[in-house]
Amino acid sequence: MSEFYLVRVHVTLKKGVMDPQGEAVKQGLLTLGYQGVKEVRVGKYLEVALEAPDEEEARRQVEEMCRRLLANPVLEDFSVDIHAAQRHQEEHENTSAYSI
Amino acid sequence: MSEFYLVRVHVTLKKGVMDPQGEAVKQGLLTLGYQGVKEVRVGKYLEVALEAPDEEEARRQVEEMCRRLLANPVLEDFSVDIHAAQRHQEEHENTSAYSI
Amino acid sequence: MRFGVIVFPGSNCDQDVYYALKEVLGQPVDYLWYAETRVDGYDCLILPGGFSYGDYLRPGALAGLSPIMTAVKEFALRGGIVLGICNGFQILLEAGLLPGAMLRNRCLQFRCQDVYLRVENNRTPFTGRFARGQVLRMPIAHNEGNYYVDPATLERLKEKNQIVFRYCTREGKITPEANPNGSVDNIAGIINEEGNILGLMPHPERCVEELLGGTDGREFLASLLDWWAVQGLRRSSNSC
Amino acid sequence: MKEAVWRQMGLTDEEYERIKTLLGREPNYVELGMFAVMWSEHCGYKHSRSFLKMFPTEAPWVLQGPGENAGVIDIGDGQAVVFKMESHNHPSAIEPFQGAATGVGGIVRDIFAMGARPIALLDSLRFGPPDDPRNRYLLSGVVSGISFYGNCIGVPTVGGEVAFAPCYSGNPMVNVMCVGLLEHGRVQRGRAAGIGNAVMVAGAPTGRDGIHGATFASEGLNEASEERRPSVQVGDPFREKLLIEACLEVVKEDLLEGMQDMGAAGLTSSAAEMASRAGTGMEIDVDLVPRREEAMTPYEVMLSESQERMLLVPKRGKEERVKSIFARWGLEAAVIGRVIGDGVLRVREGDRVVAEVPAEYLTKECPVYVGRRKPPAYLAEAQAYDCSALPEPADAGEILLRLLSSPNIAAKEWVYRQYDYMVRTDTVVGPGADAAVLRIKGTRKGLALSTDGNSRYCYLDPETGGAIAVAEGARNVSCVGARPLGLTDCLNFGNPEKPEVAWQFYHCIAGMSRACRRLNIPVVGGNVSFYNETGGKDIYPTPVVGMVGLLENIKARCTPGFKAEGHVVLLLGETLDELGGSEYLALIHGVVAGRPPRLDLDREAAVQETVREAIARGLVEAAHDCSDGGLAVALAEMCILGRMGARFHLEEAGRVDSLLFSESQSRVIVSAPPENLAALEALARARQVPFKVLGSCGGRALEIMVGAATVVNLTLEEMEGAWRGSLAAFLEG
Ligand SMILES: Nc1ncnc2c1ncn2[C@@H]1O[C@H](COP(=O)(O)OP(=O)(O)O)[C@@H](O)[C@H]1O
Ligand SMILES: [Mg+2]
Repeated sequence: MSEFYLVRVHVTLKKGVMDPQGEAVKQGLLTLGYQGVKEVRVGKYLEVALEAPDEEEARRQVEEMCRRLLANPVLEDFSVDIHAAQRHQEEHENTSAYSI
Repeated sequence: MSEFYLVRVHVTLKKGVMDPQGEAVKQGLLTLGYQGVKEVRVGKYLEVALEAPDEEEARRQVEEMCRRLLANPVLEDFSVDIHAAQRHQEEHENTSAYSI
Repeated sequence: MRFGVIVFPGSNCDQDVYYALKEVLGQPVDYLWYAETRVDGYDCLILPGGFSYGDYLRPGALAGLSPIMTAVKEFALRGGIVLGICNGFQILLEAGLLPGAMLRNRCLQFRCQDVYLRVENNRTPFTGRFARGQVLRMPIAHNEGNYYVDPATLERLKEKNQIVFRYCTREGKITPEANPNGSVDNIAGIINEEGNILGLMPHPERCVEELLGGTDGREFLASLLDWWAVQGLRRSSNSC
Repeated sequence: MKEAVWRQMGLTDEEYERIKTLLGREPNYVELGMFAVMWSEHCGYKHSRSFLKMFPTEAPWVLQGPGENAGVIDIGDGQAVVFKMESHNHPSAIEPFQGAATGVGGIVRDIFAMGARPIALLDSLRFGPPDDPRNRYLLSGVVSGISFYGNCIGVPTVGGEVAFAPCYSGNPMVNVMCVGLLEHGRVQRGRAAGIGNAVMVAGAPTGRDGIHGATFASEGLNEASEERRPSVQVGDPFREKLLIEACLEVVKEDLLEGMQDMGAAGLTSSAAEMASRAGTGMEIDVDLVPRREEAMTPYEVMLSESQERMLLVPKRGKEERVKSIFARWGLEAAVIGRVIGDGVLRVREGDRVVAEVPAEYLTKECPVYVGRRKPPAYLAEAQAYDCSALPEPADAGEILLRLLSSPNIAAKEWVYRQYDYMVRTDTVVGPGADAAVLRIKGTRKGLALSTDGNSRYCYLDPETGGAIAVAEGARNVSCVGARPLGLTDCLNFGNPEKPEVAWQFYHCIAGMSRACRRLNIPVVGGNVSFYNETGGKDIYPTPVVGMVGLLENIKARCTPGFKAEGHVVLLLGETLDELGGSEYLALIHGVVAGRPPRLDLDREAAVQETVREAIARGLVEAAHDCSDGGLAVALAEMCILGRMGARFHLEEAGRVDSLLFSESQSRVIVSAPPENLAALEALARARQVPFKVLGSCGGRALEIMVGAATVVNLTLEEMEGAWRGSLAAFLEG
């Protein structure tokens, strides 16, 4: 029997790695008048809907995915949150949705 | 007196908006053999270090930033988490670091 | 007709548009710096292609907040002609001057190539020299030209005849294969309801001379001059 | 000094002794770090300097040869072209996207450091075979990195090359060439002139990026390389675009004494080089250098390889004007020190002097090594290989299709459609022809640009291979109608401490130099990349040539596609029985052996002159050289590019495969209206260039008869399918 999980993955730049995007966003926010903004870092956020036998296995798989594909170990760190999810079969055959 | 906050912003594509990147990541994961992957959505994750008088004001500001810049309302939804943060003043004047 | 080409940090087709207008079409043209707050004295404002703010965050997002955009909005509101090319189109979308938004190309790669375009609406100031259904050839060069708009707005665009260019085959057929980026309904360019703000992903300024392999872009820009001349006649006959 | 510190930094014991002798004392830690980067192979050219002297570097039209940030040649009308090529092999092996992106950024800075507007980029790429997913990952990462950076800064990538061979698995080759345009009076030099003048750093703030990148590029790749990953830098093309505009504005206002980009070895190298070129010294306070990270040590500031930075020496009293121009472009420019007179590079942290070294010790006292040279063991046997024992193919048409779909020969559209090759609206002939052609606005002139190399030839015979690289580059430029005026090179080799690699290096340069002299093409700049090895195995010797040619009249230019039915097709030059080192031999027979084709430089010069004159006089409508895959591949490409078939009749002469696929040099195919035949023949005869009518254009198929037998009969669709779709099929599955 397998379960559904909704996995939330955060991929962020390693400390010390320059973040031109974050810098540009910060400048944009300052221009808009948000003088309180001290720093902005931009990362990626992925939601992965996963079928796996159990939570432990789901975590093992996703962490491996991160190392192999989702994050670039040279420049990025990642973190993984796992939530048991429900699968909603929708009216159309091939579409489904997952929610925590 | 003002406080420091570390604000975590998630920007995700609206339901129904096609996500070519998520689709490509899903295909990549399937190719690597992760057959349990049912869906992948790719979004953005921003960390904003913010100085504001209080948490309420920090939230108000960041939600406004999201509406004005960080998310595109045609395509994207956003969510905001706020954490009180500590500022580490370092020896050099202009640089500082934040942590929750 | 006096043109203003807006220079945002990271614009890189500003000089190309300037050259096309000045050297090829012989029109008066100036650069306008993004930090300006006034755009008086111009008949047409052009937002050129490039990577304003590096396309960081989202293409056009940061440029959409530039000081000059307030003036551009007022200018457009008074009926001034505004043209956004490629990144300029993206800026117009982000600034809310045109409906919709851009996603990454379906292929997730930058695409630089010639495409065919079908003229869907020739009753705009920009397309008077073309016949409806005419097929043009123009270059594209972008990473995020996958136009998205919600179904209701798309219906309205169609109803109001706001879709000006669609990607097509050499023969003028609208097919998925002719669509270089996954754009909804093969849309390559749209105009606002009032008919004075146009945005398109292809680069007319890159095909204004035989030497560069095509002149459809020159006809596109020359349509504006024709239109302006007619407006001038109207203006003077009205004033009599 | 604690034992082995210098060894960790990549210096030998002898080098450390030399430093002590020069200084008359022990260096401190900061000084040692500065020596280590400046005396690294990458910055110091320890193993190459003595050989590079073989290159001819002068010609009446050379305004600046090697020694500055880039070479400069005169193209008349008070205009000059600036160009240089550089490698980013090691960073790209570790992080292909950022490695390639920052490679583009670096070479572009070399060009605008000279005061020139960058107008074109070209690349030269080598990977392991694309059936290995790791190689595909590297290729797509490198291409998207170049696309990301080059497109954003608005410099078109107008040409290049991509090749595959097993030796590049694990050590891909990423060379990028940048070309710029300037007016004579505006040439800037990397000189810290004028004692008392300010020294400014402009552009990005300094972080801990890529510390010891130069030393990293000076050692082989191994398991431990993965550990050194933090030295990979992140590129910010947006900032580079602003930097280009700001620097050119500063040049236009004539505010500078000197300017230099900060590349490998960062502030240390730009400061030392600027001072040493001008015979001055420099005093720098690291506290004044704008930072991106907290608590950086003087050592880190001096060695950081943060991207998108420039070092400027403004004219006296112009500091504020310089600052305000940079500020308008949203960039910081800060005074960090002064030019001083005693030839010393003095580094302070506030009041404290943390390093004090004569600048020339860093730049000129670097040891030069001329090691033992000996031919590699594989060579004699490989060269002795006898091609005449090969079975002749039963179906030459099928072989031709396989060659057309070989990743080395197939269309490179999958690569270049990711590059904006049209921005700046000067690209008259883009990627896909023998050379790219750019018009120069406001004149009738055009520039022709190409990058070329054939490492298989160099592996089998470095001297001939090196000469062919130059000849082929010149030939490609001649095939569009331009006269080659100068070249830049990138010499990618294995570990130079090995006598075999030193031997290959020496002979490649000897061959290149010979070809340059005969064809009258000066070398005005270049770059050396050594230690291209993985697990002790070296890459093929891979010299790459970036050629620049001038078209006096851009209207008289030529492209390779056939133009009209009924045009006759002629071969200038001669096909010999030369299958050694060919793509045919490697792909179809799995053999990398034999001797590469001979190169007769007098013949080469004569063929190129003939082609150029024929194009200038408007006698030919298409021209294409025979390179990888030989005559049959060249003819097929001309059909595909012209969307037109052709029929050929070749005289029987020996082996059919040799006739079709031999890679004999100095051959160009041209097509022309029949009425021009006599004039063409006269041109060829006047230079003793062999001349043969092969057939004529027309129809929807390529048909080749040898004697009475039809050996190839392929439709345009068949050929195009094999050639155009192949790379995408490899890369996208
Ligand atoms: N990496 C690349 N980037 C841009 N253009 C490329 C690249 N590789 C090949 N091309 C283009 O494809 C065409 C064919 O390349 P190639 O087979 O190396 O030509 P040639 O044999 O004439 O030197 C050239 O016009 C070249 O500019
Ligand atoms: Mg060629």
